[in-house]
Amino acid sequence: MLDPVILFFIFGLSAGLLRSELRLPPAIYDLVSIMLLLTIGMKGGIELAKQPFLELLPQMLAVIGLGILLPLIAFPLLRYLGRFSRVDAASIAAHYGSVSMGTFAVAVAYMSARGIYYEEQMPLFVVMLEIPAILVGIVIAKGFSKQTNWAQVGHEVLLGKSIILMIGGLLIGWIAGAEQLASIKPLFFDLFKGILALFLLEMGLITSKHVGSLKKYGLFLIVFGISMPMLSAVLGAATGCLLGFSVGGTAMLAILAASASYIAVPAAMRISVPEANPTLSLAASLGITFPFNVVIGIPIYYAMAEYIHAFFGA
Amino acid sequence: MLDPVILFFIFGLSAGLLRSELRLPPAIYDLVSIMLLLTIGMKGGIELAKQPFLELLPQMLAVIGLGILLPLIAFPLLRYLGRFSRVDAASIAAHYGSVSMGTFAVAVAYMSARGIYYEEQMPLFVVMLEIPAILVGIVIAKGFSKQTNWAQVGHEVLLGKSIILMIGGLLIGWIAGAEQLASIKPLFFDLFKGILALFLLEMGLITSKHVGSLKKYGLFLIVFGISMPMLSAVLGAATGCLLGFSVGGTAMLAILAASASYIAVPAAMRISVPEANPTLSLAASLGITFPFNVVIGIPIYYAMAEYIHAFFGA
Amino acid sequence: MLDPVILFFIFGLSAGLLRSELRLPPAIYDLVSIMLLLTIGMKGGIELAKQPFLELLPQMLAVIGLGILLPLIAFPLLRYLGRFSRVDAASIAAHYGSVSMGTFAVAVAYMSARGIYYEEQMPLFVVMLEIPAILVGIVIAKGFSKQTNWAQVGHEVLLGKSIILMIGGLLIGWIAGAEQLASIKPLFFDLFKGILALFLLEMGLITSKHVGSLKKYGLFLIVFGISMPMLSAVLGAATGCLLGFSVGGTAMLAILAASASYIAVPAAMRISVPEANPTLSLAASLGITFPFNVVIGIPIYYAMAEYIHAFFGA
Amino acid sequence: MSDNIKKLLTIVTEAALENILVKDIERLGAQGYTITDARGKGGRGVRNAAWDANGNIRIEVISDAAIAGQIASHLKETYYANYAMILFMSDVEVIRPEKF
Amino acid sequence: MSDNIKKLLTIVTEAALENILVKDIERLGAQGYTITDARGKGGRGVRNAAWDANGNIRIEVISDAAIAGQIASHLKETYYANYAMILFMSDVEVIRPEKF
Amino acid sequence: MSDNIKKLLTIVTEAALENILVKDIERLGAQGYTITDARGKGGRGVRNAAWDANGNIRIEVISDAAIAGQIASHLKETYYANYAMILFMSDVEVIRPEKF
Ligand SMILES: Nc1ncnc2c1ncn2[C@@H]1O[C@H](COP(=O)(O)O)[C@@H](O)[C@H]1O
Ligand SMILES: Nc1ncnc2c1ncn2[C@@H]1O[C@H](COP(=O)(O)O)[C@@H](O)[C@H]1O
Ligand SMILES: Nc1ncnc2c1ncn2[C@@H]1O[C@H](COP(=O)(O)O)[C@@H](O)[C@H]1O
Ligand code: NA
Ligand code: NA
Ligand code: NA
Repeated sequence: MLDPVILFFIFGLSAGLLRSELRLPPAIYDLVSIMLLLTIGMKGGIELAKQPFLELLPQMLAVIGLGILLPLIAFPLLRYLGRFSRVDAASIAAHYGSVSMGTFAVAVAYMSARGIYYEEQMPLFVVMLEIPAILVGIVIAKGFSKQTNWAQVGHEVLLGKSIILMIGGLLIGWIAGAEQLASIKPLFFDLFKGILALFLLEMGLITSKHVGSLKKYGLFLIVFGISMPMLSAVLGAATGCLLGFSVGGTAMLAILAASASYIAVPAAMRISVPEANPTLSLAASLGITFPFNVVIGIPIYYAMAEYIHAFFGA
Repeated sequence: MLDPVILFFIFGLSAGLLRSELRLPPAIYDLVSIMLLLTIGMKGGIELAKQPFLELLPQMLAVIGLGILLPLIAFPLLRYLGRFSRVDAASIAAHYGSVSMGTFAVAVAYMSARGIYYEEQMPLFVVMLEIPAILVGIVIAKGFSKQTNWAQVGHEVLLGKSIILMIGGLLIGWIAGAEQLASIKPLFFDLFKGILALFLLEMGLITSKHVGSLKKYGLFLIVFGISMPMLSAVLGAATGCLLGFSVGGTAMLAILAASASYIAVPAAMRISVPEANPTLSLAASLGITFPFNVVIGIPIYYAMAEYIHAFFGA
Repeated sequence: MLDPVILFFIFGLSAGLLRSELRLPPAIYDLVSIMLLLTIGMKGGIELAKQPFLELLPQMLAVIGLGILLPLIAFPLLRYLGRFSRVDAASIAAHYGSVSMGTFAVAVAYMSARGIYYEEQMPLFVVMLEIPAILVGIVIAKGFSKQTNWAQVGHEVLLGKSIILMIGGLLIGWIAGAEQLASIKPLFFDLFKGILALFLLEMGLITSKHVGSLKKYGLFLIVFGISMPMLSAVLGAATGCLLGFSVGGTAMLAILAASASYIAVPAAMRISVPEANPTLSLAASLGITFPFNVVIGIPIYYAMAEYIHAFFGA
Repeated sequence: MSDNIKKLLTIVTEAALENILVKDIERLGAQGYTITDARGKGGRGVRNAAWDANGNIRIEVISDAAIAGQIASHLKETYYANYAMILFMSDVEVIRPEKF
Repeated sequence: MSDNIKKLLTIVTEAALENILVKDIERLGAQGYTITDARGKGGRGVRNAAWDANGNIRIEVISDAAIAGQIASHLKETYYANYAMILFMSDVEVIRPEKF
Repeated sequence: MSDNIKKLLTIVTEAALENILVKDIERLGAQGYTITDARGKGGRGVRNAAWDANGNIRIEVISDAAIAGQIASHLKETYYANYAMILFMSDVEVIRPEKF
């Protein structure tokens, strides 16, 4: 059965498509995302504190490699099959190399509702995956051009709102630990799924605005928006399996790989590759991939992880 | 004793009358109403799932009839006793035929604090009552004029923010059921009364701004703002008793009938009957009827329901 | 160990100093402060209901005396040691005579995390301390000048947002009592520390903007911003001990005395003593004293209270 | 007068009219518009934006004089009688006149 | 110059002054005003509206030239020395000149 | 023309550009600026501010004609091709001309 938070997404999407006047105030959208990011970060930090950091290094490198690989695969598909301009192809590729916080949050809810264990370092990987794809996207679009203000790009990427909240949450969770954080649990942990429901309601409303622009850009984007995540999920699951993760962890990495950014990457591309058309990449990542992933994709990727483990797993 | 949420209303009202600078940001007012509407809808939906829909049809028709009847009673009182212009009388009548979500939320809190059972379909009736009064109001004001853009009116009314949130909540509750919704309970159900308190604080502040304009429109509006809800409550209670509702359900229908809209109807009238003076109807519904109902009315209407049941009930 | 809510302050401060784009929407800052103020008020009101009001009168007078004394001590230090202009010295003195709600909220969390008892009337004292310092500051700056619109000052001070919320909360708590308020406990009481964490995150971000202006105003302000609260804490602790308070209550009064306003007083001074430079006082109270108090000061003041009790206590 | 000079028409009115006015403005030929939220006071009293029903919006439209005139007179006829609304016009110099 | 031409006076200043300025403006004879929230930078530094104490407002007043001049000089004398504030004026064409 | 007359340059563009534009404007010599949040529609479609990526800002800069011209042409060259942006200018009378 569908998780009820997905019903909120579908409700928002329908209300938007029916042109209802419903909308969440931007300040509430901000609050809700801030809280989700902090909570995800803290959850990860609490778990990370339990294990030696050095053991994570090879995993982190593998995940960064994945984040570099994904846009390099997406780019030629978009450029030569999709016949997009160089900058547009590069920008969309960066979106698909990076991750979506909302998808990750739904996956966290999915796993915990089913009591599935996954490796605790996932939130760390979210941060690791978010960054390299942006840099690769810029380099593909512009080469190692001197025109690019790399200091500014770095600042934009590392200190962007979502990365900094997640890192902040990670550190707070790491330093304080579960016991100390008990006093703020009622707000950040107990309300997590309710807040996720509000977030998905708003995401549904926003998505509905992007469904329209899909018509303009045609079939290729729709096909790409579904098949690229499937391909990425396979690579993510393979990486997870190679790193010796549990089925849950393997599925999580598949989900992360399959998800496409719609917050950090659009903001970075707008500043660094302004020639790219932002409607194009948002139509794909928000209009197709996000709904596909949260409604249908997550169980598929989980099945994928089970399958890989059954055949190749330890 | 007064429910503590009513104390928040009185606090807001006093702060406003004292011209304090206190005010809730509009985004918070929006958040708080969105959450109340979703929760009320979900509560109703969960219960509705337990009974066959077809049995509700006759009840729904009766409630729609009530929604048509109430403005038809209010209009001549306003037009001939109150000497209001045709459009003003029609607009105020529409407000009193429709319902107030805030009053309903306070009633829900009142019943649950006392452990009083009421029929679960009430949220459905809220939707049923909200709509016909608006249409009747427009027809009284303008006749079946060709000038009225009925498609637009229909859109405005059915897809207006409060209706769509309540319908969305109803559907989510219906589909998911109580068990599935347990994960979002901490936000939507456990915080319900706290959020209602914040809402009533803001309603108190808003009400205080409308008390002033009452002076301008004089005694009739005050008398009407108290006696019309009493009359409506009698009709509502009678309908509830005829439909075979429990005492709680009968009281709820009386309360719904007694309440006057201050969100959906003003918005619809502003667009469809712009000649009507909006301060007039808000002064009555917000400045008189809302405070009367939440502070004094609800226990009276409950006593009314008990009385009717004692004399005429099954 | 640091309370985790302090980690949120440090996180916000760091993010701000790193020039991250993170910021809470103003509407959220408002919501969060409204909820803290109401909760603190209600907590106090619940406890106050348990004791005869008349017994509090002498204590209230003593606290008002403290609120008059503190700016009278701060002013000559600022004027003659710090060489500030008369109006600037008066304005800063008013800030240090008054109190900081945020500091008080952190102290409440500190005490309750350690299970330390303190007298329940503290929220009442917060209100008592907030007001006299403003009046003293205005009189020092302008004399009993006829130019000052005292009616307006009174309105500004007594009906300012933070005072009215706290008084409203006090009254609601007093009238309703703990049992009645159980229904809104999940929002206002259970989420208190989580909401305090969000508040401190934002305070960190705001503080970071004021650290910069410290450089301009040099060493004296830094020294003053640390030593004045220490001095005030001694006087506050002495008052608490003389009034026969417990160690916790003595510490609380020391903390209140040590804290410096950054909401009510700046607003009042801007209108009543516009010649004073607002950056100056905010740099001291927000840039120095607030972080010092919440991170380091509170445990020191608690130790101070223990010490005083050990030597002079009953 | 150079081609670069266009009319800036500013409308301050009730927020409830936003959707309808935007359609009117586009239908009458304007190529764009800019909206900000506002509050204020005028002949129809204080509109302090404390809640939905009570806010203003401020709409700016840049266009040639003919279109601006048409929009202005349409609004005047349709809404002045029943809504809180003011409008005023001035000349502005634009950079890409073909856009407006 | 036609009757339709009025003065548009725009004031950008600290949000804390809103209540006071509104009273001044009405007392000096203006029939209305429009306010939007703003942020900015000027001689008194950055005012980025991150929190209450630090936001700007932008007030527009349409009136005849005499009243606009009186408001401008009153504000200049009363507030320029101690508050972040700028003001500027221009001519605008209005539709119902009797309203202003 | 008196000393009191300055140029008011108004820019409406994507919110994402705020930080960059503010630096440009200061570098090119303006003494200040005022920003309000906005939404709107133009050649690059509807920008309804429903979420971060989609809002507009409205920047006003008062300066002498030379600086205004420089800012306008810098923005035109740098951003017009790839961003939703319009700009327009008019004359305004200021009170303390030395400030701008
Ligand atoms: N003289 C004025 N100057 C500036 N804005 C005004 C003026 N008169 C009215 N307004 C604005 O226009 C709105 C509607 O005006 P009215 O229809 O006169 O109530 C008011 O709420 C104000 O925001
Ligand atoms: N040259 C300018 N152009 C546009 N707005 C300005 C300018 N100078 C100042 N402002 C605005 O007016 C406010 C107060 O200015 P000031 O008193 O110079 O600090 C600033 O915060 C800005 O919002
Ligand atoms: N004719 C116009 N009148 C007023 N504002 C406009 C106009 N055209 C564009 N705008 C504003 O400028 C922004 C960018 O315009 P554009 O680059 O044409 O998409 C739009 O989102 C509108 O807010
Ligand atoms: Na991806
Ligand atoms: Na009714
Ligand atoms: Na103090």
